[in-house]
Amino acid sequence: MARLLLLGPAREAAGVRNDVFEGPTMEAVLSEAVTRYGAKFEAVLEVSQVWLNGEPANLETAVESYDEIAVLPPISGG
Amino acid sequence: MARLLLLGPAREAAGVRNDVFEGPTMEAVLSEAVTRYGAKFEAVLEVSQVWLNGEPANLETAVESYDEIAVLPPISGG
Amino acid sequence: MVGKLLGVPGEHDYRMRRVSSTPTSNWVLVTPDQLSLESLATWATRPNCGAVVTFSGVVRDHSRTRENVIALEYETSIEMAEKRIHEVVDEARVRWPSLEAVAIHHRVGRVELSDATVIVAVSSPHRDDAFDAARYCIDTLKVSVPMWKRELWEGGSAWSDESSPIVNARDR
Amino acid sequence: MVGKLLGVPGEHDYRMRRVSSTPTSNWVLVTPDQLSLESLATWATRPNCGAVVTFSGVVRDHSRTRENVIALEYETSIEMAEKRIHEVVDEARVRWPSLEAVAIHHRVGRVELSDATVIVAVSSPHRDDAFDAARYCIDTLKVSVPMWKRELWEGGSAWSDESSPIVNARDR
Repeated sequence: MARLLLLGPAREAAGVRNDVFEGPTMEAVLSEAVTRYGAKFEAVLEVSQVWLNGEPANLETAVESYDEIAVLPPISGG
Repeated sequence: MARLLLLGPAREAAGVRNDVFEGPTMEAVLSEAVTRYGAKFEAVLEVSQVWLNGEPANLETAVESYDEIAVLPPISGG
Repeated sequence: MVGKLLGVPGEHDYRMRRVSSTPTSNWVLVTPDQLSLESLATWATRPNCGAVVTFSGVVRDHSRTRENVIALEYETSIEMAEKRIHEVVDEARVRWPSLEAVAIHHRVGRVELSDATVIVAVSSPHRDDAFDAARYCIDTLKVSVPMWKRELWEGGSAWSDESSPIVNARDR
Repeated sequence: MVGKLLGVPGEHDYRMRRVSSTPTSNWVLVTPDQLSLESLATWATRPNCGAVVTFSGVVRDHSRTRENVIALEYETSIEMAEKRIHEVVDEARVRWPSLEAVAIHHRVGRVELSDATVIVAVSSPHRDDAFDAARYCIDTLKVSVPMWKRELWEGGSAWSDESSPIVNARDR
């Protein structure tokens, strides 16, 4: 299983900060996440970036066990 | 009498920080100062600016009693 | 845990770098505790450096869209944020090789009015480099470090709308 | 005594300005006592300001022409120097009207290695203005405020040769 890390507005929309998913691709994980969390999460996801193990990823990126996927809405630090 | 304020390298070359002079002009005061303090002071004066009561002055500026003349060598603050 | 593998906290980094022939040092921290400007600036002051520049971001009583802000609340992954702040510092050192010490501390959790949310402290023999690097660090942190800010007011709160898509430090 | 007539120390200035409808404030000090970055930065932090930038000039162990510097010694007329620093602050406020608090403290007399010789602290709602104004203040202080620096080393001392003719703040 891969771990999904949901931060800020993505965490709020999903209702959880951590979850686990099967691959095999980023697209599969994210569409399963939309099914699981609903429309509010989908709206946040649309403006977010996704990372795999700390590096930018896209929908085709393969997802394996122990990978960490992060959903990063637009940031507001500082 | 006008007061002469000698600062930094000008103070060191003259050997005094404060002195008093008669006018009637900046030129008269400064040439009397060169006579009084000697060649080392003259060398510092050549690269210095002079102020009268906190404002830049030149050799023609009139000097009256209670005026303050300052000799300002190149600065090195900060 | 990607951060554990790729990121190291500042103190560890500091010790590692001390053994090199040209000792430089980074101090990166994301913490729920109050920040101390004096600590960062004192730590950054080195006998071969004439200039120390600091930037403090503080909680102000208004934002672009709201008055009467009473506090901010930051959410992040601490290890992910520290790793990205290290990338900001590394890139600053590439751009300004004269930099000596670079410290960046950022709060998480709730931060009260007038308290510092982030402090950058940079030392260099030359003040131009210290100013430029400090500015680069805070400008780049704001667009490259995963961090989300809620504005709190009496009776409510909302995510800040002063947000931007995350980019990499070297793309700034 | 020109300085007594034209210049006022920072605390007095602060109290005077506090009664105005848009409270801003200057804190200018030339002193033989140790400087405190924390004091200046805390004083400059205001609830309506998101950014505080500080610059500290510290005694370093070398100059352009000399190694093994152990201390610096500054000579000035305190009242004349404070008056000219006030002119730097006034000109900064003309150029960056968003500035909130501006504090500039400068040491006179002997200053030991790694101690601060000068500290500038500036607050503003906007960090760009705070950075630009802090930089203007230190750059302009160095060429407009009457102040002479001796470098001290074991067994000797000499005037710094990093000097420049005095100019006015608004000509920078």
